[in-house]
Amino acid sequence: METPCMPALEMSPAVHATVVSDRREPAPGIVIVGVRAPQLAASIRAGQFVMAVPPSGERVSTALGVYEVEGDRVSLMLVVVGPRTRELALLSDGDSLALLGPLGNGFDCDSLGDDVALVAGGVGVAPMLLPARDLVARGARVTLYYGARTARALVDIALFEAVGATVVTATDDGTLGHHGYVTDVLARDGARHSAIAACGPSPMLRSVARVARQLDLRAQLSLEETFACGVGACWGCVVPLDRSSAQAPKFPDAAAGESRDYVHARICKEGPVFWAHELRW
Amino acid sequence: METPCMPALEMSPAVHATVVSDRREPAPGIVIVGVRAPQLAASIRAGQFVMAVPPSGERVSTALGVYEVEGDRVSLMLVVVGPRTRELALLSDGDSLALLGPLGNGFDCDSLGDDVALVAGGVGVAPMLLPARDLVARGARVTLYYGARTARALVDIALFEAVGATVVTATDDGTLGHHGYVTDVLARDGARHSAIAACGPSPMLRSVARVARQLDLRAQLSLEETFACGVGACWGCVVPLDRSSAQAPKFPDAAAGESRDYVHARICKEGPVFWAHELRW
Amino acid sequence: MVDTQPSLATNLGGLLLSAPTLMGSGCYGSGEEYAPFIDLARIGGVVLKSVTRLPRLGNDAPRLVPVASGLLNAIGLQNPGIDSYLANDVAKFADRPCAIVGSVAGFAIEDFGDVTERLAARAEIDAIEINISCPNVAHEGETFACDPKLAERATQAARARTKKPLIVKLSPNVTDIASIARVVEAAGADALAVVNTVRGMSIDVDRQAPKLGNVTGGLSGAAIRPIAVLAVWEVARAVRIPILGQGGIETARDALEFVLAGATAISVGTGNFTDPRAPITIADGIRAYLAARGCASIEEIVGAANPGYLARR
Amino acid sequence: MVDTQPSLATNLGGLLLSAPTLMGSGCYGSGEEYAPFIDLARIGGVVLKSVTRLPRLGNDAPRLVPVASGLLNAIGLQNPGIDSYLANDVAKFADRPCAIVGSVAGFAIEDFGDVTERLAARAEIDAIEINISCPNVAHEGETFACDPKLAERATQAARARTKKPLIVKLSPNVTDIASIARVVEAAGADALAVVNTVRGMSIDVDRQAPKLGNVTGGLSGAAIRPIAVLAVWEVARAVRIPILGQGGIETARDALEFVLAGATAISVGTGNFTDPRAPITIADGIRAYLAARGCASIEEIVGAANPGYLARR
Ligand SMILES: Cc1cc2nc3c(=O)[nH]c(=O)nc-3n(C[C@H](O)[C@H](O)[C@H](O)COP(=O)(O)OP(=O)(O)OC[C@H]3O[C@@H](n4cnc5c(N)ncnc54)[C@H](O)[C@@H]3O)c2cc1C
Ligand SMILES: Cc1cc2nc3c(=O)[nH]c(=O)nc-3n(C[C@H](O)[C@H](O)[C@H](O)COP(=O)(O)OP(=O)(O)OC[C@H]3O[C@@H](n4cnc5c(N)ncnc54)[C@H](O)[C@@H]3O)c2cc1C
Ligand SMILES: Cc1cc2nc3c(=O)[nH]c(=O)nc-3n(C[C@H](O)[C@H](O)[C@H](O)COP(=O)(O)O)c2cc1C
Ligand SMILES: Cc1cc2nc3c(=O)[nH]c(=O)nc-3n(C[C@H](O)[C@H](O)[C@H](O)COP(=O)(O)O)c2cc1C
Ligand code: FES
Ligand code: FES
Repeated sequence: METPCMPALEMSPAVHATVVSDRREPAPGIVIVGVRAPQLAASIRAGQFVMAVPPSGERVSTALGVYEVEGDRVSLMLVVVGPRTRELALLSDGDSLALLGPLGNGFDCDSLGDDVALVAGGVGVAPMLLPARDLVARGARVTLYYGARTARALVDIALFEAVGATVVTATDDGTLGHHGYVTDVLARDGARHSAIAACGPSPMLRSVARVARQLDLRAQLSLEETFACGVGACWGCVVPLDRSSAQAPKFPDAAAGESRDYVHARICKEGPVFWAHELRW
Repeated sequence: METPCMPALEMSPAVHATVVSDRREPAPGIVIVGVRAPQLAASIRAGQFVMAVPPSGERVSTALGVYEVEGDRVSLMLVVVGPRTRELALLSDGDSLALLGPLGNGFDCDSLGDDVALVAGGVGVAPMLLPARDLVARGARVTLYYGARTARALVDIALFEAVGATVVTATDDGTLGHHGYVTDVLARDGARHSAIAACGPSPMLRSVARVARQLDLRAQLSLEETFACGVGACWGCVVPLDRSSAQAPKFPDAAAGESRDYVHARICKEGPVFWAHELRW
Repeated sequence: MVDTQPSLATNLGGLLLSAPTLMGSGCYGSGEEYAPFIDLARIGGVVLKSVTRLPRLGNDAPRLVPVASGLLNAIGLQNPGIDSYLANDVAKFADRPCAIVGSVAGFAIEDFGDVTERLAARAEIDAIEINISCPNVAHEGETFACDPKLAERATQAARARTKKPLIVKLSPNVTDIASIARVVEAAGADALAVVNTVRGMSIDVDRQAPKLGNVTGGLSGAAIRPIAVLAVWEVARAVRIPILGQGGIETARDALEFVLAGATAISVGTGNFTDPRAPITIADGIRAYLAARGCASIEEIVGAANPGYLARR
Repeated sequence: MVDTQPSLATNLGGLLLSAPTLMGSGCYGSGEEYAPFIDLARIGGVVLKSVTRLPRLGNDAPRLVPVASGLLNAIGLQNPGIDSYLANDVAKFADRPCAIVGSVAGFAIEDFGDVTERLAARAEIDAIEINISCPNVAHEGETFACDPKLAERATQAARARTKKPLIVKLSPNVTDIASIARVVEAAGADALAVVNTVRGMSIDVDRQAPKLGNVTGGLSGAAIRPIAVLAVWEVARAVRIPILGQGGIETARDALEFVLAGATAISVGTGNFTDPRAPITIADGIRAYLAARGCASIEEIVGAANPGYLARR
């Protein structure tokens, strides 16, 4: 994952003391929080993430993708699932919020070809706006396959259309688009694509990997896992990865003669984006 | 503590599902939250308290005095000192909040005579508005001795004046009223009073008790202590009390022949208001 | 999906419960204190506050310290002693529309026998729980629950004096709780309560002194939940008698962790201080969970996440 | 008030620290991962991730579960093994502008001796901490830290092979931590790290299975703070060597609880995951606390709330 879509200002990660500038709730339980974060906005690349420091302490930080980037402002999309996302969703204008970032290696947009399928499940849509924008900007055709439980949870479709992506939807309950999984639509219509980039819950990503194999396409998957440090220090967020992957950390065999063909890679450090065919799930 | 100032609708305590109707912040770190709670408003008596259920769970409930009561509305005054008061202070209009109450035995206003000194330190002013109003209503002269760290923390003086109380202030830093402790003023000027009722941090209440002894006045003290249940179930909030007090719970001697002249009374159940001369601090 | 409501009834070592939700000893008084807030007929039962041979004034204040996701307490077993308790308190428990479990604490082996016998003799009492997390005054102050021999003898002493269901409450403050559980089972317990509070303390940095009057106390609440779930998991693999799970239960999902680990019933302590409606929302939540999975009874899921438990039944 | 800034410098069993704030093993990598976020010159030191004789792939995912006010982890000591570590990693630690403590874990007594010797021989390493919270494969899997004899032998094995300061890290999962501490002191430890994680588990009620790949894990974070403060308090009364306090420290006031209980220095683990600036705000807060009380050095307040500690020094 060497070349990002749009070469951003190369800057090492830092703690950014940001201030909330705006907040909207496009659907119940989904909150988009905008913050002023000039350095972060200047340096973040598609698919990288930040760690949000909990305003009250007492909990570990939360990994969040970066949704929009415009000028000095970046926004975060929160789906409230537990105490940390609940607390962050309560932030309002003027509140301060510390963010660590940019972290991890994002999507390698240059390797995705000219007709890219972006696949997003639920909050997995958050890190998809930046690659959609960047891919369109370099002339690629972009289709966003976007699935959620129900129509209301499919947020901001117009925003993706505005950056030039075609949006194909699916809902578990059939209230919008295909009635069923978005990966079914991908399997049916996806053969024409040059490559896939996906983000969403693990079961969806496994299904994307299967479909990609069937369609003989390469797929970049942004994995979800519970993080503690988010910076590669604790080895809490691993996934088994081909030893031959360019992203694989160097690691000796466990014992002489006992050669394993995979290593544990840190999702926060070597990822969060991996090539589907290199994962040993 | 038999007869309350104004005989309120006798009603057993309950869980009240209330909704926040208003919120103001009279000084930094002090928040007044109004809720719609018709049954509670109809039944609460001066000096009783409620337990506020934490909106997020994971913490024990918080004991709070009831500040204002008007029609269906009661209000709570919060001084943010820790995680529970911080969370409650974040409540905003329309949020729901469960309150248990009314709890405990309040002030016995009828026993306070005709020229009552109310003494409040910091957030100890919260449960003082109801007795001030009730005492004035039954014709007593009421002086509120009100102390805080600094002028800004002396909130709502006008509200106490509006119900007919004279307000005497003191601040630790001398920014308003007497420069020093409010109990110094009481010691100097308090001889004319018929009795004292006080609420505030423990050191202040101990000092009120000393002053009351010097002035030969009876004093009712509303004690502060960490509560867990607030309903008399856990015996976590005790204070040593004269065995002869009318409020003393029945309790046998620890062993034959070993007669103790005090018992542990529950502040939440037998109190929170006790006669100063009956406490065995 | 099943047509009828799943059953929450369960059998805890001979104690029949209409719901698997008991209220923890020391946290619910005698039930009456909470009666204004919830309908006691909808809970499984109340474990009464522990009673001792002699009256105890308890520890000096402060007795409670709120800590992160929990509570430290050092009440010191304040109670009127068994004589006064039998004379003045027990008759009132007859009114409670749920199971009533007497709790017995002691500082000598004989205490467990004597107090258990006198309390269990009363018709108002459906079962006895012995709280063995106290120091043995005759044995260098060693805690009964932390020494296999002492735990065994306390259990035997109580067992010999009642035929009512006998629950023994274990402490998590041990190197190997499963070995203590096995000894207590062999000594005749009908069920095990797992677990009591975890030892802890907190220091007031302004006063440079411990916050609790008693210096040390017991940690309870959500903070200890992972410790308690593991204790249930390990005990469930070691014994065949049923387990009453407890430690930080506030919601139905919390309670289900204990049931899936191998608890037949659960107990809510500190959770009542968070919200007294917890026992009702927990029972309702468990019922909904069972219904969604087509289970007719809670007994179908006891230990379902614990292969070591299932292998032993 | 003192005119000059109070000193935070301290001596942990021969390890000289410019600040009393170390970063806990396994939570701070090698320091380099956090270098973009804070100035490492302002912390006392880093305790490196534990290294073992052979490489270890570690446990299956998931390895982390967030719980109330804390974290459950089961990393399984993933590390490249001492050969690769010496060849590829240790030289990098020379850059770190703070003390570097190597951490050694083992599954056999010999591991502690051999790995300690090889690691301590390197100039980049200022001191060794041994992590004895691992099962002894030759001894029915009993944990070194939970058995006095095993803890003693592991300590002796490491002690015999280095003259650098030796810190032994104790486990809270024991009936009596003070007795283990005494044995380890007698076996030659220069300081004690108190405490490692508390054993716990969490169950996914939807999948009806444990959440951690390894089933059980270690609980850390604010949830265990009262347990850890008590452990420090009890160990401080039992030994004369200094204590490195840890368990749930996030703020200066948290850290001061440990210092007042008897810790000479403290370690921040999970607190870094909450906010990587914690070590700096903690050091600043301690300095302000000392200044407000007119103390010239942190050493003046070590154990100030623990009479039993003060009596032994
Ligand atoms: C690289 C990366 C980027 C991420 N980006 C975002 C983002 O932009 N926005 C965002 O909202 N989240 C994002 N996440 C996920 C987010 O970090 C977690 O959902 C968060 O840690 C939840 O914290 P919590 O305390 O609210 O809930 P937790 O306490 O962690 O979980 C609460 C409960 O919800 C369950 N749960 C957890 N996650 C989910 C889920 N996704 N759906 C349903 N149930 C769940 C858990 O099993 C648990 O029972 C990202 C994660 C990663 C690794
Ligand atoms: C009968 C009764 C009525 C009460 N009425 C009110 C009320 O109307 N409004 C209100 O705000 N509070 C009231 N209190 C006090 C309130 O219940 C406690 O302050 C509350 O429990 C604090 O919870 P917390 O989680 O915010 O802080 P905690 O975690 O309990 O405490 C945080 C820190 O602050 C310290 N601390 C605690 N209380 C104070 C204090 N008063 N001043 C300075 N430091 C403190 C503690 O030592 C601790 O270090 C009342 C208490 C009682 C017993
Ligand atoms: C204030 C308080 C008092 C307690 N008193 C007793 C007691 O008298 N006897 C007993 O066996 N357990 C007692 N306990 C322990 C509880 O019954 C329970 O085992 C423990 O708190 C863990 O559960 P929880 O986290 O749900 O509270 C007490 C706990 C608290 C918090
Ligand atoms: C993710 C993680 C990894 C850890 N790895 C190690 C380790 O390799 N060696 C060790 O001695 N302790 C390890 N620990 C324990 C910590 O160093 C520390 O003792 C414990 O977490 C308690 O402190 P805390 O609450 O500040 O985290 C680890 C803890 C965590 C959370
Ligand atoms: S979360 Fe710590 S290494 Fe990834
Ligand atoms: S707080 Fe439980 S008895 Fe008062």
